[in-house]
Amino acid sequence: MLQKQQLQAETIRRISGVNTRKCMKCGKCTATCPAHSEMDISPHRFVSMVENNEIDALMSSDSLWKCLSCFACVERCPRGVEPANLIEAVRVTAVRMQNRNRLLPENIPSLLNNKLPQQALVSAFRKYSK
Amino acid sequence: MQTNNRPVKEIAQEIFAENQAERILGWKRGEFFYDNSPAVFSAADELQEFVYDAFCGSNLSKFLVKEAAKEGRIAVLLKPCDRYSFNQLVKEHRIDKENVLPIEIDCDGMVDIDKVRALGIKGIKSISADGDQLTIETVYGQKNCSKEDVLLLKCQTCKDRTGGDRFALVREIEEMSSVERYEFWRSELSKCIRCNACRNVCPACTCEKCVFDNDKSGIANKANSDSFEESLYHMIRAFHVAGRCTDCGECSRVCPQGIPLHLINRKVIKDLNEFYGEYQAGADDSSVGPLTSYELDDVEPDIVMNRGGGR
Amino acid sequence: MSIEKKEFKPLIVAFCCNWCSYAGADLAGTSRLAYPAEIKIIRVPCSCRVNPMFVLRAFQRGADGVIIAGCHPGDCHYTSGNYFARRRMTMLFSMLDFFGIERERTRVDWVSAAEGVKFSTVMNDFSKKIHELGENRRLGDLRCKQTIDR
Amino acid sequence: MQRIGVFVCWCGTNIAATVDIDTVVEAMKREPGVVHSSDYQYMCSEAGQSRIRNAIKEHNLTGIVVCACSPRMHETTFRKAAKAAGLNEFMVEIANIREHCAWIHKDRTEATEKAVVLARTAVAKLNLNKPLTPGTSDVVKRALVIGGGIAGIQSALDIAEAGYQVDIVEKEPTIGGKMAQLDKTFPTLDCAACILTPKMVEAAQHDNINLITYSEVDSVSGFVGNFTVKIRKKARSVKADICSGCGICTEKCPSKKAKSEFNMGLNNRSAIYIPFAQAIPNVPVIDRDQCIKFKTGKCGLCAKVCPADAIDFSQQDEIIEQKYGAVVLATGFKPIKLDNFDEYSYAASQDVITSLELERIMNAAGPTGGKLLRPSDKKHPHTMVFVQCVGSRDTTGCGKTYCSKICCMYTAKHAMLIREKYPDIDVHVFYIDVRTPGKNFDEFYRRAAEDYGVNYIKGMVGKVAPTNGKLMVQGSDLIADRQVIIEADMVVLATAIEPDQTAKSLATMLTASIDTNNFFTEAHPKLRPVESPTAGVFLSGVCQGPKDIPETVAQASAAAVKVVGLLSKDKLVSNPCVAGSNELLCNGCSNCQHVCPYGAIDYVEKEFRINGKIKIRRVAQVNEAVCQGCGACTVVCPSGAMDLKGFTNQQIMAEVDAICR
Amino acid sequence: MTFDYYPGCTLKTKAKELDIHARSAAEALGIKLEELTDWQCCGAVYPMAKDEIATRLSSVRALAASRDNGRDLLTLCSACHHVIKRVNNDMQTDEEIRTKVNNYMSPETEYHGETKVVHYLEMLRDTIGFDTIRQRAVKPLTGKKIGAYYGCLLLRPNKVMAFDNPENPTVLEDFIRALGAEPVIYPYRNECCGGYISLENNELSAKKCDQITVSALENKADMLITACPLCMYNLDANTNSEHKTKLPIVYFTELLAQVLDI
Repeated sequence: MLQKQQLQAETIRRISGVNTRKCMKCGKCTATCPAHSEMDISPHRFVSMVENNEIDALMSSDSLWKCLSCFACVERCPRGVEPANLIEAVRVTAVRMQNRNRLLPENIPSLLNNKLPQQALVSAFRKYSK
Repeated sequence: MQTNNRPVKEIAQEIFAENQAERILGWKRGEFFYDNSPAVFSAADELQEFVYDAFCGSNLSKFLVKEAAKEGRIAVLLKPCDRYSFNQLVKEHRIDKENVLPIEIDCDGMVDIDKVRALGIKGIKSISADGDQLTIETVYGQKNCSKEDVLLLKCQTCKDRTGGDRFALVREIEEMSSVERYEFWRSELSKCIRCNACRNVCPACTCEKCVFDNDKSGIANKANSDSFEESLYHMIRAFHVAGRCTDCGECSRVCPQGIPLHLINRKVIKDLNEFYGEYQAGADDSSVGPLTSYELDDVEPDIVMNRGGGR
Repeated sequence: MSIEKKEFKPLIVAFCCNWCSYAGADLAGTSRLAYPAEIKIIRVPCSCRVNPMFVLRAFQRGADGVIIAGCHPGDCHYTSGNYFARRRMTMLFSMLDFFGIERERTRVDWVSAAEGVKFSTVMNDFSKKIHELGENRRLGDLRCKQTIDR
Repeated sequence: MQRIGVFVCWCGTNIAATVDIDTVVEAMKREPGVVHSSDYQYMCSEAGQSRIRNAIKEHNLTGIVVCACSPRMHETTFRKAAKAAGLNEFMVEIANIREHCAWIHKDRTEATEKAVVLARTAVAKLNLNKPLTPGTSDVVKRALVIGGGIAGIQSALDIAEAGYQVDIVEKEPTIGGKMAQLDKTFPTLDCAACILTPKMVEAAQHDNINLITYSEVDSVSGFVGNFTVKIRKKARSVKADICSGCGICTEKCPSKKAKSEFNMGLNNRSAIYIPFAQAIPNVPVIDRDQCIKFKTGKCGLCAKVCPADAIDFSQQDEIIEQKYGAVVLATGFKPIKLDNFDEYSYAASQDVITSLELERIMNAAGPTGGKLLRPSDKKHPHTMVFVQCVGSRDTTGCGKTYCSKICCMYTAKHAMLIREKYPDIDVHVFYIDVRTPGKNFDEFYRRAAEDYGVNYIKGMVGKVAPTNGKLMVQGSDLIADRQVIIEADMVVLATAIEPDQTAKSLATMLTASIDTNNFFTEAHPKLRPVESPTAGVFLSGVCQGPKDIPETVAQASAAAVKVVGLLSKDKLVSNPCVAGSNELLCNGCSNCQHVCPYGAIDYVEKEFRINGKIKIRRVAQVNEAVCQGCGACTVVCPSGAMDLKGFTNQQIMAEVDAICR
Repeated sequence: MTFDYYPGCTLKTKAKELDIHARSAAEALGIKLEELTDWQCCGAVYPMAKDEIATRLSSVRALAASRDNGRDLLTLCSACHHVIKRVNNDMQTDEEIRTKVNNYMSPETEYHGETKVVHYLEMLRDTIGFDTIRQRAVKPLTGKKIGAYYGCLLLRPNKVMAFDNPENPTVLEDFIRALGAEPVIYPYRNECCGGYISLENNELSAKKCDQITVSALENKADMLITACPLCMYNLDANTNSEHKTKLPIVYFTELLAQVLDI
């Protein structure tokens, strides 16, 4: 089990391009996050959990779907760690697993309204599904 | 050949006509059409002998060390590859820049007469270039060949013209086993007759007195007692020009024994680039070279032991 | 002339900087940390004083290995000497390798004045390597070799 | 041809037990140049030395080789002995047959063979030795201190007390530096002015100290013991020698819109001004950009009211040239600009301030008379937030990669002082780490938290949003793993510090190296921390790296001792083993200049007579007083013109040959 | 001057106002916008994972087409600009992505990030100049107090976007001044409105929209402008109606056209 998580963590570090060891645990990412109120795992913990190969907990975390991809944490991190890239990498890893699509086409009609821009749909599919 | 659509000779004439310089360093026709040699012209009428064609391989920069020190401004014609040597010499204060009018001229590669002959073409009377093709007048009539095939070794991997991989051969040697490399160089360098042509033509070798001619240097030796002493000569020479060699290729061009000496310098350049970042000696006339600078996190010498390549 | 096979006794030249490595060698001596007698030390003020010509000269005169020892990067008595030495020797070693000289015949190591143990370890290790490689045939100058038994 | 004597030491049994002394002695007799070879039990003893002295005289020796212990042990001893016998002390070579031979080899044959090789190597080298004479140069008995903050003042006072003349060059109109702006100092909470101003007065009144304020160094030439410095004395527009410092001019000046530099721009000053009440010298200066007289030609009120007639609108910058034996760099620091950290709303809100601004606000002589008031509406704050590490420990290029070192402690000080004076104010401190190494430092910080109730929050601030006259401070509390929002009245940023901008140009002028952050580099990070690699240049205070006041003062005194040590010498004797260039071989290529860590190599145009013709050539010249003899230059010299005395190319190659024979 | 123009899918449908007025204003100001033929949707989110190759292709196609046309590529929608600019940066700096993308597409000439990506606002600022707009303003919005809403995508990450100061941007404020109105600076103008998550969790979006509009209103803004269709939708759909009536939100190009009287 541990080995699987380790492999996943390595993949996550690689595809995110994030060196988690650069983190000096200042918490500016968490301080800056506009979606923090909705998150069960804060951005700074994402960094340390990936560093410590605790992937299972991250994969089942609700935070994956709360990140707004606003890059505020990326912009303000004093060490250039880029937590948003890491969260996306975990999300991508989760979505790529079987039956883990979060947004299904059959759910779309109920979400539609006549003002909804295309990009909201496109981006939602890109973010939440394979 | 032309520069800015004008014959280079016209540019030379203009220099005298407009009094831009008192002398011009260029090339004049030699005994044969293919042995043009460097020459200083000091009056317009001397320009009759001036020539700029596919046999002007020699790098004029080095001659400026002496010529620029003389009275009167001198104009010099610089092919793109020669420009690097010029800059490097200016950087090292070997040329008084104030006294020189550098004229950059175009070049589309210089021809190696031996390679033309090697194609089996005999009785050559003259050669003229027409784009990529050479027209060769021989006593047996006209012949043609592709210019690319008969370029000087140094022009085949020209830094400015072809952008070809100039390190391909170096890589090939690196891939050999250690013994193969040793045998390769032993056989190449055993041909060396210590004529010093490589040193004498090298624009990086302008020392007031060369260490090999200086009895007090401890390495002076004129005759070889063992074939491998020659490799020491070439090693020391390569090290002396390391970081300053612009890869002009003159050493190989003039070697009467056809030893690919430029490969040693290219190996050094390749290493410098790989270890300390891309650097082209003579790309400018002020930057500090890689062997006179350092970074705190430079590679350790054991990179040589641990990297790939043949053992 | 006998063709009796003699035991290979290598010859190793070690250039040591005065401030760190030479003192490290002294400490190895004071601590009685043995290393082979074939290693002979030349004292230089700084590793940056070692001209590649000296290394080539040693090989030419029959040395089987050459090692340069200096202060650790950052600790140079002259602040930057070993940084220059590092670049020069890297380039020299690479060139020797390119000429087909065995890579392991040359080495640079950083030994501080406090590292007597390291000095001895490094020298033992280097000597072992040279024993494995055997005589330096590729770079020796025959003319010089002949004068050995004078 | 040399006449060499070889002396083999037994070192009791230390050497003799493993090395066959006789074999060595006999072998050396056959070496070229050797005319005498002998041995003794203890060469370093007086008896041994006397044998050496006698042999030198008896055999008319030109040089000696001592085969004994490490040269690091007794080289000096044997050189003295040789000198006593009339020999040049550099005609001595040591063969280290103890540490490098007898002590590490067990096999007697092997050890003896090696001893012979080491001895003949020394002989081979000695054959090429030349007598060397250490150069000497005079020492100008005067020191220059650049920077008049606490570091510069302390260094100057210590040097002056030792009896030497010191000039302090300060670019501002007054000495005092950053410390003069501080309110209280940690960890004792004594008032900065109370401990600094007496020192300022002492410096001003000291017979040996000469203050050159409102001045900057223009150029430096020369070398250790003999620097020539040009100092630009900027025009004050006030005659300092007759001004009485009464201050009427500053009161009457109608132009009062300039931001006070001393008060960090928190209030205004007049165009003619004295930075602060205790300024030294107490002489005003006219800010020509602000002065109505200089802008329009009209006004001149200050000249009219001046009872001493000291105003001089026509004053020009003045260049002073002076010679110095030593230079102390004490250029100090400044807080970084916060342009890259707009998330803290420093520019957007007046109530977001830097710690240095808070010092002025808390100071009784400051813009608010020491009352803690919000800059925007001059109201009493109820909640204050401190943010640590603003711009420090930042690797993104926006700030500085290093820890500014002083912020943790001064923030604890601020928090404590505020809680003490105004217990109604809630004080929160966001920190990444609290770093308190120092005597009584951690106790001080804990007192702030435990006794004064300062709320330390482990976390960082992400955004400060000015909202409804308040500052919404959005931060993280990592211990509680939550985001917190604090509605604050004031935010104080512990801004990173960086070297003063003058450091860079001074480094170039003095060839004193600086690191990537523009801090001056020390000659050795552990063993020579107050010296620059350039001889005669010393480092004092934050210009070398972040430090607090006690550390600064300690370093300032240490630098002063180094200066005094230097100035106390009448002549500087330099190591004669320095580089030298053979001008006939020199190409003038500058390679040696590039690698010299000391800037000891200059180039000159020189006339040479070659084949009857006069030729001007550019050649290298080594300044022997500056060269330290590392030899880096010798290797980059393509023609071999550059060589190192005592370790020449030929000598080292002779050693190589002797070993490989 | 002529730019290649990449409108993006939303500008063809729900955000027509953004597009139409941009075109007419550009024309009036002497800028020619050539719509790229055969452009494809950029995907609306920048794929942060380095191993996402296919999702980068549509952007690279647009970029390569523009390179072949020898023109700069102009974008308008914040999301498109963000995606295309960052993919372009990948193609310049990330050798692995570059190789894989080029292998995938096997274009005639490999793409290495040669094209310059320009946002409409950058064009107004750098090519035309806000002074010109001020001079050309027929119906200046004198007395209007307008808040600029930047959102996230235009500004961050600054290292790649290099658009403006990410924490204290000024381009829209300068634009507002050029239109004769007074810009309202409020602290949340560069904070996220939660647009990307509006489908998934509009409660959070609503909270974020509220924070923004309250902050703008408190600083006395009469209206907000934006460059992003997603922000526009989100602020429209998820702001409470009371704030919405007080604070209409329009695309910046609409105001531009209005001031130029087109």
